[in-house]
Amino acid sequence: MRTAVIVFPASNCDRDARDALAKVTGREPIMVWHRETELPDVDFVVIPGGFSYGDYLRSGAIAARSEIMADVKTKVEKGLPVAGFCNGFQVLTEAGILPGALMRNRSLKYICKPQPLTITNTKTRFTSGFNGQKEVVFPIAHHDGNYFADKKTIDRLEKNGQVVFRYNGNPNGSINDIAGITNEAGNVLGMMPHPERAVDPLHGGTDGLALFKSVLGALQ
Amino acid sequence: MKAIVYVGLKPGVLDPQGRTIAGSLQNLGFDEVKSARQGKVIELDLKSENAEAAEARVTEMCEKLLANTVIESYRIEIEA
Amino acid sequence: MKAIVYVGLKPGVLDPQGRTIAGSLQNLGFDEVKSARQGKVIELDLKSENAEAAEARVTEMCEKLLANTVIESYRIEIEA
Amino acid sequence: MSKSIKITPEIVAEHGLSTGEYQIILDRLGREPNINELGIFSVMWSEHCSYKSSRRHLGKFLTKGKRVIQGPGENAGVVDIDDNQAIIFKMESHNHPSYIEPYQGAATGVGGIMRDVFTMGARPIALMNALRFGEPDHPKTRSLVSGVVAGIGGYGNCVGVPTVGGETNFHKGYNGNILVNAMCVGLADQDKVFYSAAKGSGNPVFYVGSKTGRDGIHGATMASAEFDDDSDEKRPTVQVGDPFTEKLLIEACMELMATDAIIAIQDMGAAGLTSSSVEMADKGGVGIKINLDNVPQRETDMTPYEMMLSESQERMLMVLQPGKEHLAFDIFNKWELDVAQIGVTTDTGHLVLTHKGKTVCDIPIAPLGDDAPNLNRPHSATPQREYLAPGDARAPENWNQTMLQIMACPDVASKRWIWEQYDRHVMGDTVDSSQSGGDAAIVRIHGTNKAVAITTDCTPRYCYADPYEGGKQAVAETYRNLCAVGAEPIAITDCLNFGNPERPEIMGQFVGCVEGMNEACRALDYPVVSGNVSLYNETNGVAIPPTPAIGGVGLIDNLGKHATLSGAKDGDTLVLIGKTDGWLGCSLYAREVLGHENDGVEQICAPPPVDLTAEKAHGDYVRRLIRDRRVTAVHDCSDGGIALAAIEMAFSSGQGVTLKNHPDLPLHAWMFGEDQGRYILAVDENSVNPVISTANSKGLEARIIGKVSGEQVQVEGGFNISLEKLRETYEGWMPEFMAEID
Ligand SMILES: Nc1ncnc2c1ncn2[C@@H]1O[C@H](COP(=O)(O)OP(=O)(O)O)[C@@H](O)[C@H]1O
Ligand SMILES: [Mg+2]
Repeated sequence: MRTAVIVFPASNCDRDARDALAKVTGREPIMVWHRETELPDVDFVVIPGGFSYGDYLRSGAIAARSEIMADVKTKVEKGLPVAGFCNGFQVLTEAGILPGALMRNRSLKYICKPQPLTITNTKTRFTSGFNGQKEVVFPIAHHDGNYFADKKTIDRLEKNGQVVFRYNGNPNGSINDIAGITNEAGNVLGMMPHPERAVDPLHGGTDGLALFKSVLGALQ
Repeated sequence: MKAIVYVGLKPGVLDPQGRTIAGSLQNLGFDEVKSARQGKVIELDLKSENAEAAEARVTEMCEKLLANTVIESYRIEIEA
Repeated sequence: MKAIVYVGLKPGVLDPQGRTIAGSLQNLGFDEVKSARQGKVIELDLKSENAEAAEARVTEMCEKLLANTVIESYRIEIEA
Repeated sequence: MSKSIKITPEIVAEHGLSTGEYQIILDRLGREPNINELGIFSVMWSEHCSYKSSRRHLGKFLTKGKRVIQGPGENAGVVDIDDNQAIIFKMESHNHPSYIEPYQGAATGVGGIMRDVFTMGARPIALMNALRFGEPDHPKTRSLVSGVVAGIGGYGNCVGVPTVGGETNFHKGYNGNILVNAMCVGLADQDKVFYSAAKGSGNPVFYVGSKTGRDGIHGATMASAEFDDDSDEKRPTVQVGDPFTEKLLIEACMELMATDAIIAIQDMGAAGLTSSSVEMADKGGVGIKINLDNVPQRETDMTPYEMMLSESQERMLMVLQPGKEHLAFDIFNKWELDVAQIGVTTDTGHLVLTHKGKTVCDIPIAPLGDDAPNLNRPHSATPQREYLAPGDARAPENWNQTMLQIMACPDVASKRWIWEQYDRHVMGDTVDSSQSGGDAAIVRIHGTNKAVAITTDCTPRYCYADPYEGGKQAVAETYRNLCAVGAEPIAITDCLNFGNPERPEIMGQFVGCVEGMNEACRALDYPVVSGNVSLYNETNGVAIPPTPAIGGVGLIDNLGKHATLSGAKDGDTLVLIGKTDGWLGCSLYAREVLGHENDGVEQICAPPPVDLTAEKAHGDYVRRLIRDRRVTAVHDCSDGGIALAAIEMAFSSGQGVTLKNHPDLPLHAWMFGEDQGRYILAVDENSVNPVISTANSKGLEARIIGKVSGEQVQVEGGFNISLEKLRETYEGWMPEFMAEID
């Protein structure tokens, strides 16, 4: 599987994403600078976590308007699998690729901790490799993870099975405990928790590996 | 020319910051506070000469970047 | 009664957000943007009846909580 | 401020210069300085830059060792961790700014210490913070805690460097002067370490990073001035941090450092452009000429004085190889940072500044460093405290209640509320952090099986009671914390926080602590490689407790062979290494339960002495046991003695513990005594005999003190509390305390 990681100014989980992808695919991903106008020919793109543009104005807002995101949008429509973790999720909602918005955590505080999650849809291309495992622990580390969308959107997400991850013990105020969603076509995943920080026993857990393996499996 | 853009959460969108501010004010003894909402003001210094044209451009800036219209609404003031 | 509080960085204080916003607008082709500053608006819904008394109280709220007077200044508007 | 300002005695005094110091300036220049020159002398000779009260004492430190590549004197210390890799680290205070504006003060403290590290070519890989706040009931404490923690997180999280540990104390002695000490650890290749000596004349001087504004003008002198009730008026000097720019600056500097363009580089810290240019030129033995018109400016009409003294953040000064200028322009433009050639190195030995076509400063550089005051301030030793015999200390009336009281005391209670606001995992190499409550944080060296262990420690109440023993203890505790995870202790950095050095008793505390620290460094072969001094931490004549915060760094050469406090298994035996006399003087028990610090009846006793020979032997032995995989968990015994150490191990492993009592000691002295140099080991049944007999054969004391089992933590004739209740108490205090502003 050929993969790419998009790098914005002050993306800071780009290396974590690169290492996770390299570990699962056996190939170094291509690091794509935000000024590029076209994605390389890859099978899977990760928009990493971090503080693109310092989270200034709104988290993910400025990165979402970058040159490269225009091409991401085009390729997403053609079915390219894309996942955004943490700031990557914020970028995807700001770019209008995923519905809703990520607002300030209910506590108004940044929160970093291992977070238990329930996989609420195991049939997506991002979760099919969990082999029936329903509960996972991924670290969370964010200030703006409070998922919001209007009622109609939420109902639609729920009905379509687009809610893929839910928090066990809501850390940030997200509606319906939503931690991660896909787009309607199912090729784009956005989630606040960090699966790429759970791929090495030294991270305290390796639940994240199955997510990347799912994508790999879905492609084969 | 100056433009002032006010960006606030749409009605119906829960505002954690506003809620906390109201709570803290009440805690400090400001019992008269019923509720609070927090928004942003962005002041732009523009090279433009024409107020009307400027307003159209700033509207475009809001739609493209300054406001997230999923959750926010905005209002523009142009100062000569 | 409503009070609107505008909180902004004092002149001369670095405003990294404003600077980044200006840069981003320019990148998006809004070349007329010379600079931007970002501030906050806090809208308070108050039980108060008397505008003058309310203003005094809101000033106190600003000093105690709403503004960080080390780096920020504020302005209050009372709406009946 | 115009150049024609007349230099009056008042202006000289406002610049913090004594008449004697001013006379030296007159002698060296052979004329009156202008205002720019006066400002430059003033900041260079301030306490902050010149270390005038502390310099002669710091000179005594052990600064060399087998792994030391660069000791004090550069932006940060550099140590060898094999394989051509180096660890570069330093700790620094941002106390006064954090008291005035907690969020920005703490944030810019973190930014500043990171720049000290990456300016030497190291990518920052870990941050730590040592915090001291006033008593919880003080009206300012909550908002200071909230602001400082948010500021540290806000900066470090954004830059993407994990904040992996720290320490937090609350004490009335810090009511008017909190301490915010930040430490940064970075990783470099040994052949890619950068220094600040601007060798060679005719080389271009480059400015990169953010533009210069009027931030923090006089910050350096402010940081050296005692607070009084008018401090509010000094407020506009606070700087605002921009972590986004810092992150770009790191990436851009790393990119340029990968080329061969840089001759010397230095961050602009306190006293900004002045200290960076003067220090670089001084070390390189050259002069420097700067055209201030080329300095990127954020404000209009900035004067030379303002530009030279501004403390705007996120800026660096570099001297480049002639002909390589384009590399700097390309890279910094790519990262959308300011970059400008502002000057050139010269062979005149002078600092020459021009502005709008005029020379606005022309002074020899050497006197700025060489003639900086080096005071021998009078110091009087702290009187010895009385020894408290174990039998003379009251036993608890209600053991369970006493134990819970200790668990909930602010210095002991969990700091989860703090460290959950820090990204502890970014960069993917955090092996152990605050999350486990462990002794030292462990951060893997990326792509290897090695790791660095990092800890910060200081017990100010010991330093207050006996500066010498307290200084020794602070160093020894970091050593112990590193050994407890199986790391070879390499070196320390320090942040020496004290009151007003013009008072002999405060200076006595300083000298006592430094001598104690040095004694420990020498005995443990554990040198000082960097550090920082923060004086005048006092308000209205009341000084903080002497607080020499120590940051220790060690190397774990094989991550398969390290330990934490979490691994204890049901059925493991607890073995105590080290001798226990039941030393309760100056203990947490004495303060919290016996009330030895209560106003009006203060009866603080002598703190536990540190036997440095035993310290070293115990450390060596524990490390060997870890390497030989003889232990499942290790924890050092510090505040709160055996009782607290055992409970912390129980929390971390999720297993209860049953402790034995001691045949010869009163139970409370056994449980709460703070005798030094001790470790508790959790040992698998089969290893107990070899662990004890080998210790005995080395002449070390090792004794079985209990067993890992059940859901309770208990000691016969003492407390018996469920792990759950203990945890609830331990976790409960801080969230409840902070709830009022949450
Ligand atoms: N300000 C802080 N920032 C990060 N971690 C902290 C802070 N204060 C305390 N901690 C963490 O809480 C745990 C307990 O601290 P402490 O009691 O000082 O440990 P010890 O006495 O074992 O050195 C440690 O893991 C420490 O890293
Ligand atoms: Mg400690």
